[in-house]
Amino acid sequence: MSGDTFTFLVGGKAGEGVKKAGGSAANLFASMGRGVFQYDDYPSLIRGGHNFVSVSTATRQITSQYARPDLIVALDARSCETHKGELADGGVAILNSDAVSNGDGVGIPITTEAKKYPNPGLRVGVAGPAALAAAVGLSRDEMEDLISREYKRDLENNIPFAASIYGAVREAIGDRFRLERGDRERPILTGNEAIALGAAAAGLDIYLAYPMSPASTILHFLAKHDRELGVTVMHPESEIAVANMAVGAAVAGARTMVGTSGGGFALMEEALSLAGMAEAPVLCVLASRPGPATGVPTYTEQGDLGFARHYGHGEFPRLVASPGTVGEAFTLAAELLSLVWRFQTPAVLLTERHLSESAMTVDLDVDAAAWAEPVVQDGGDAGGYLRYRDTADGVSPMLFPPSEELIKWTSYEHDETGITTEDGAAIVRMHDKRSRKREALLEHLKGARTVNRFGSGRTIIFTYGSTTMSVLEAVAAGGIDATVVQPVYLEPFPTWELAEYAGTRPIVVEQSAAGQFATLLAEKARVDASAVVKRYDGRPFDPLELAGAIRRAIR
Amino acid sequence: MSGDTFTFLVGGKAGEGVKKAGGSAANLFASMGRGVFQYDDYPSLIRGGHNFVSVSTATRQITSQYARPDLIVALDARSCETHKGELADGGVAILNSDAVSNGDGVGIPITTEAKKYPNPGLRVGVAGPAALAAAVGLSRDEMEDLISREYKRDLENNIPFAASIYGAVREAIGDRFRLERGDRERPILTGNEAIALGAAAAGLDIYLAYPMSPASTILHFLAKHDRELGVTVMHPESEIAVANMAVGAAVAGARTMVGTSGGGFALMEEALSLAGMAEAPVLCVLASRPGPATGVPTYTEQGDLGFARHYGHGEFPRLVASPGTVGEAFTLAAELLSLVWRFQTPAVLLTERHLSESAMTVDLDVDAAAWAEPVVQDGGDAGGYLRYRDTADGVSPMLFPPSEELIKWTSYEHDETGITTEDGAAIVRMHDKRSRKREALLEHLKGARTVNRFGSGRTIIFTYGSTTMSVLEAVAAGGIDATVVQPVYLEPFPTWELAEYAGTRPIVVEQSAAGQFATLLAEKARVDASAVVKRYDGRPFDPLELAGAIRRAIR
Amino acid sequence: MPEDLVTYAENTWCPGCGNFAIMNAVKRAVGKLGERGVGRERIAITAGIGCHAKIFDYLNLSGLYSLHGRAMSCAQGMKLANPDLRIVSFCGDGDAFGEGLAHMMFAAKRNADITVIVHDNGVYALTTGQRAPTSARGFKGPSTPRGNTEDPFNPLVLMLEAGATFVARGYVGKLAELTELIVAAIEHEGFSFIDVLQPSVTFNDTFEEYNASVELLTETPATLDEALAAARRTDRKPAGIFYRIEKPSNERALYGDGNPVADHPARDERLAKVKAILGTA
Amino acid sequence: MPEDLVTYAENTWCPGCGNFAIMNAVKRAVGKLGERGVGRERIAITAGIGCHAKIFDYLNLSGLYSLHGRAMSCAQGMKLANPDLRIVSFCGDGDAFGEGLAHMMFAAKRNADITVIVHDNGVYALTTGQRAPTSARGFKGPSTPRGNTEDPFNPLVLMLEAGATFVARGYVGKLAELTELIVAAIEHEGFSFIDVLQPSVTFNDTFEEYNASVELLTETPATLDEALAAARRTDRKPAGIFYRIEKPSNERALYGDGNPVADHPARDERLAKVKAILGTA
Ligand SMILES: Cc1ncc(C[n+]2csc(CCOP(=O)(O)OP(=O)(O)O)c2C)c(N)n1
Ligand SMILES: Cc1ncc(C[n+]2csc(CCOP(=O)(O)OP(=O)(O)O)c2C)c(N)n1
Ligand code: SF4
Ligand code: SF4
Ligand SMILES: [Mg+2]
Ligand SMILES: [Mg+2]
Repeated sequence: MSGDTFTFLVGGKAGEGVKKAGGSAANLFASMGRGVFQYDDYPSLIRGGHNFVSVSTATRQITSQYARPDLIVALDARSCETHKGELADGGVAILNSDAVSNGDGVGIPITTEAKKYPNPGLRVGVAGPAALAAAVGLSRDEMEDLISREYKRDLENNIPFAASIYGAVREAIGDRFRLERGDRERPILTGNEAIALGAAAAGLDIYLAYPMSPASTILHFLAKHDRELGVTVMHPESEIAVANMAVGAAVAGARTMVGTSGGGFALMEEALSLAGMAEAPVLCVLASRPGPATGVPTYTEQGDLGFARHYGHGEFPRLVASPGTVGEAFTLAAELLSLVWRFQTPAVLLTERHLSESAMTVDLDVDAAAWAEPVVQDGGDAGGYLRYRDTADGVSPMLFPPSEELIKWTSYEHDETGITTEDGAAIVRMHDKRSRKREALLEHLKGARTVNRFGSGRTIIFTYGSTTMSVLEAVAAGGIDATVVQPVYLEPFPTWELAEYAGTRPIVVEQSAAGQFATLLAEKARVDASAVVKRYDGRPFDPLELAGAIRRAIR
Repeated sequence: MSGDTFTFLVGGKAGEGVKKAGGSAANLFASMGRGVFQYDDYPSLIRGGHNFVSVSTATRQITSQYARPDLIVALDARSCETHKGELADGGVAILNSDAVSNGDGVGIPITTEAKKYPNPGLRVGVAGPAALAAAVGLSRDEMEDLISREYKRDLENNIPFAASIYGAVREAIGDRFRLERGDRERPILTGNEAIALGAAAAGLDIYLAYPMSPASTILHFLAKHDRELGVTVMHPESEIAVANMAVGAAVAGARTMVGTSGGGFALMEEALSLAGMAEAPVLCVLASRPGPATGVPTYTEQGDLGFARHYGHGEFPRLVASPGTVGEAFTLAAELLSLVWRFQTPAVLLTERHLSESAMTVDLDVDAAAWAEPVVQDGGDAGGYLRYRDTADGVSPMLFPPSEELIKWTSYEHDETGITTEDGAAIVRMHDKRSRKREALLEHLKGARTVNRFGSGRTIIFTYGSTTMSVLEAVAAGGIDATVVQPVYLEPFPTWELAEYAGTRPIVVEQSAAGQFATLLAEKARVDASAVVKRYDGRPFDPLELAGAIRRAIR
Repeated sequence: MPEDLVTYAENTWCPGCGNFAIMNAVKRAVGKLGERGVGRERIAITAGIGCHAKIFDYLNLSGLYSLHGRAMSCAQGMKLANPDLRIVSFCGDGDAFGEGLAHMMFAAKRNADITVIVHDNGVYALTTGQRAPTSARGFKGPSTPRGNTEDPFNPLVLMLEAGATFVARGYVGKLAELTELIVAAIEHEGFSFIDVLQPSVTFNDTFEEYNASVELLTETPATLDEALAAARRTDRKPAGIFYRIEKPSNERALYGDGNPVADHPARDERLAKVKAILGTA
Repeated sequence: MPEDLVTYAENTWCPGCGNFAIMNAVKRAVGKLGERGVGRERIAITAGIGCHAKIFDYLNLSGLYSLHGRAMSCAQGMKLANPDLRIVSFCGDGDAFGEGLAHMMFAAKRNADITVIVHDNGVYALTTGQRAPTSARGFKGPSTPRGNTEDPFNPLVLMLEAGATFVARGYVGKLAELTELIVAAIEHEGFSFIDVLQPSVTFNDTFEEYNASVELLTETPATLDEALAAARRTDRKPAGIFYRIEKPSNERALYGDGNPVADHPARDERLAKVKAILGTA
């Protein structure tokens, strides 16, 4: 417990309710009005293996898990083995003494207790929140309330089981980690939930996706809430179907989003190029995991930056942006959906597993979310509707069937009507129209917030995407006097905002082996890093380790 | 006829034998020992429309068609209409007087003549070489020889038909364009044929492709010569099948190449990433056409540069190179096939329709072609075979089944054996191995020819790919005192060769609306163009126009 | 036959190509549908890439000229967005049974309410005559100069087995019947498939063969088995409706009488729903 | 049962998963093939992505762990390169009939000489239980919380219609028979398909249902029609070989007794051929 930051870790086998236990802990902290960050770590398997959830909390907003927990609940031997060396100073490990004989910590026979009830395998996870409740000083009633809220089914067994764990922990360590209340209870969201809700807030009509980690939970969340939100959700036969259906849905007038990870995104490339040529508004969420190929499905990496920035063959206006926090994921999803409708070109919301699947408390200004509106034909145009009317800003008004007008969207090079052309001058004209649209988009972005700056310290640190959360926490925890600069937009790259840094030698932090972000900064903004702090083992940074690395880089 | 450069153009409807007529003209010039460049212009249709072939020749090597022909043979009204204004000074147009009433030129009733024989529609094209033969001073016997060589079937009708055209032209304009002989007869190849033969020379075993302009003729050429060359050729159900079959073929030990255009390449992205992770040697030809999406299928553009350089999700060593001439296409195809086998990573031979489908006389040093050899297990390794042995240069020896050893290729992150891992340290280890392989590839390229320089004049002109041919001809024809710099390798970008140009303000010539090559130069080599001469109407540059544009840029 | 169904685009099909008849049939069918209350403004089309797909430019109907093999996916997206539209997708045999086979199979499986008209010429025509999934064994094209080594797919059988609820074969030599098939297919709620025998005079001229072998079905087979048997016939080429059943369409199964585009919410309404989920309403 | 067929990889299938039996059957089949002269060094495997595919890591056999839906394409490439290998491809039902459906259909059509074993659990298991192409209507998964709105594909029927020359159904509850099916499939020259009923105890536990309904075929149906009829049965789930015919494999049709890898030319030889085509020999 450094300052008022507290970290709880619960580990066990997949299928033992570890994730649920972690989520309950997060909800407990949030209900105390505290800031919460929840990180789930699990391999690509369904039962067994080793899962853990690490939940960090503070009375301020907190943007990272911490690697050294104050309280560990280890449900099985592997968790005990894996995490025993990680305890923070003054921390306590609660070990399932049925699984570990000689662990260093407080042994409680969790399995034996669970076996007193039916389905013991599913029940052990409940020990997590029960132990936590004891350690942070909840009364027994408060603990029972918590369990009742979190585990709605089978309470007549869960409550006595939890009570026995609660009692044993209280007896062993008392309420060692009493926590202060924070200012206000906030919702807890994962990045994927924030993206889903942000798009919904912008008017999303249709979400299409083929399951792929770590994007799948957008699909699951929206499928679960489809009627509630009024969003149509469908899971078709492949990512190619998804992307092409999305283009079809968009040209019929539906605000449409798709989501996938690297491999599925690769399969969508052709359809994204179609959207570029047809000028169809489609928003694609690319939630990265370590690559190449199948890579490491349930872990995190920022290895797709270059790939994401160059989607689709041929030349058309591309738009890529990446949120730095869960809150920003909400805002940005809405903003991008609105931009694709304003500029009629496909866009990519790039994020990574660390944001997609981590949860944190958020302050959302839902009313400020952007709303996606098409630029529509005003009826005043003489000579009938032209889908590709050659306007000053390259944006042609939209119209959707049913209509008496002829509305031709196309993948071929075309004239203003949308009929195929191979004429040299006509080809140039449409290239120029699309180029002007890119310019218009650029002008728009110049008036928008495209780069976040945090702090105003001496050391300049560049980062982007989910790594922003790690850097912010590292700077806070490490007391580093820094300015953190986070380009939100990555294509077009907001060089105009970064001109002041040209020639500086900042520290760059990213989760990539190749250092793609540092290269991008050097090439586009002529900002050459003095040091690139990278992590590419699939795990997010720990703020304290990162603070150390930053300090070493400053020296 | 400027200097000894002579340009012949034959135009007519698709299906009238225009292409054949152009090819016959090219063969005629080549047989005179002259340099030849043949450009075919045709829309995306099968019959009708407007096709033309423009063949330019000189006693030196010539690397472009010229827009202003010395001799035109217009088989139909549209050709006459389209090309009548293009004649060079002193040029002559031979018009089919059955199709045009009041054209400015020598009217010959070509259709009426053709109707004297069966299948007149197919025969009219023969008028092209017949007229040319007369104009360039071939004797009647030589003309008959030419026709017999070029049109092997139906000679009893073709010869008298050709003779009547020959007679009429000779009567009207005599042998106005007598041409000198050149030094030596050379083969004429299209870029695609050169790529096919280059890969074959490097040991190609299997070629897989799904038809797509302008890559299809590699498929057709290799399918036609499969037994002759000993190359297995197959056209599967889609580009996705092509690319994944190619990975399978490669890991089973076959030197494998695939070919496609932008849309098909987009579909291959995931498999290219698979090859990156599996470290499977696959060479992919990307023959570009104007995009995005379906674009303009039978014309040319350099709009895929950024897309091509960033193929596949995730981080792995990428390799992209683009030939500047048909001769270089041969050499480079062999070199790239050899490199993918040396470094076990996918590579892209990027070219454009202008090189793929234009033909020119070539001087090939077949014996100097690279040969693709795997780095094989030397048997001396202790502890059994490890597909991903962590070597100093990141290149692990190969072995192919059947073998007693266990050979595991994989798309997951893996240990040295090739078994899936999610362990942080193991992930880092393989990332580092692939990074070292990229370094090794870079070192190799530093010792190789990666940039071509032509001339040593004052003005520096940067170009790449098929546009190199246009620039070289423009410089020659325009008498421009220039150094033409052509990076052949585009990823890794040979900055080490370009350091001397940093800070210079060269002229950049490319066929792109966005100026992607100029951007690449600025970003990677810090070479900022003083002017970017672009053409993006689907047509290749005319050397004289381009020379003018370069001169204006110099001023 | 409404002449205003034609755009100003230059027609570049080969003289005598079977595609002309398909276009004529479509124009007539649109006319007939108009008489029955389905105006042309409610019909939207998609097309793949190939000779067949040029019909997109020629027809004065709104829609999306899609990618090779994806016309039926785009069509499903359009329908999903606005189920009030009647969507007709023009595909080549290469589009539908090569590059886009999986989309066809799944469109049939989920009974997406679109009509797919396949211009089945047994060849990749626009790309100069390579073998298609429906080409006969032995077919010589530039990718198989010694002859195709694969047996052809039977499109009708595949669509029947995949779950299509309307399956028909048309022939360009039977214009009136083809017109009726198109009308019936568009009127059918659910996935409608018409395999149109379309000789490519340039690359696969099957007019003679079809004129001799095409024979109109006298009635729609009563069962799936009978439909399959008719589809498998090789002695004759039956044409007409092979199969037609009622089954909820994909869109109805997903949202009943809803319509994503028409039901697009007002901003306040949507924000209230988002807040409700956030628990911050 | 050769124990050396197992690697050191940690097995992470759920206890009781049907995949264990498939792995056992494969190990036994490899043993039997070894006795018949097909050594394990001549067998190469590919796998898609999913729970099923983990078999790749567990089996001590060479090959390629491919992408989701592409295992059968990679397998075809391997066979094309070296027809002396026996290629076995492990696919999930999502791999084979979702993402990779077209590859399966074409592998069958062209009679590629590979064996595809589909671990048919009617669900996308590894991605946490979404509906698969073989899931029943009404199946509830996280992408269809109110129930799947599509009818399932019948894998046997699709493969029969696409032209597969060996079609079988196995069941993990019938290990000896499954072993024999795998041996027969690998020995068959041409495209061999085994749909293995594989309950996912976690997401789609069909053990009881299958134990009650699976019934061994007493003999291989004599005709395609009979095979189709057997494959369509819903009252019982017949298991065994449904169809087996002789037909030239894709590789033989392409190059007869050739072998691209084994026939790889010497450099001089190849250069001479290139020069001959160039006319500069
Ligand atoms: C992804 C992709 N691959 C290949 C092509 C090239 N291509 C254009 S049309 C076509 C096939 C044409 O065959 P079919 O669908 O039967 O149409 P047809 O021309 O016979 O009417 C192909 C392969 C393409 N446009 N896109
Ligand atoms: C292109 C792509 N899309 C999606 C995924 C995610 N994914 C992994 S396995 C899988 C499906 C698993 O289902 P199935 O093939 O039936 O295998 P099972 O797990 O049931 O054995 C999916 C969708 C992927 N790896 N690649
Ligand atoms: S090539 Fe064939 S399909 Fe294409 S337009 Fe000509 S005849 Fe018709
Ligand atoms: S989730 Fe299902 S298929 Fe996967 S290992 Fe568990 S029981 Fe087997
Ligand atoms: Mg066709
Ligand atoms: Mg499955």
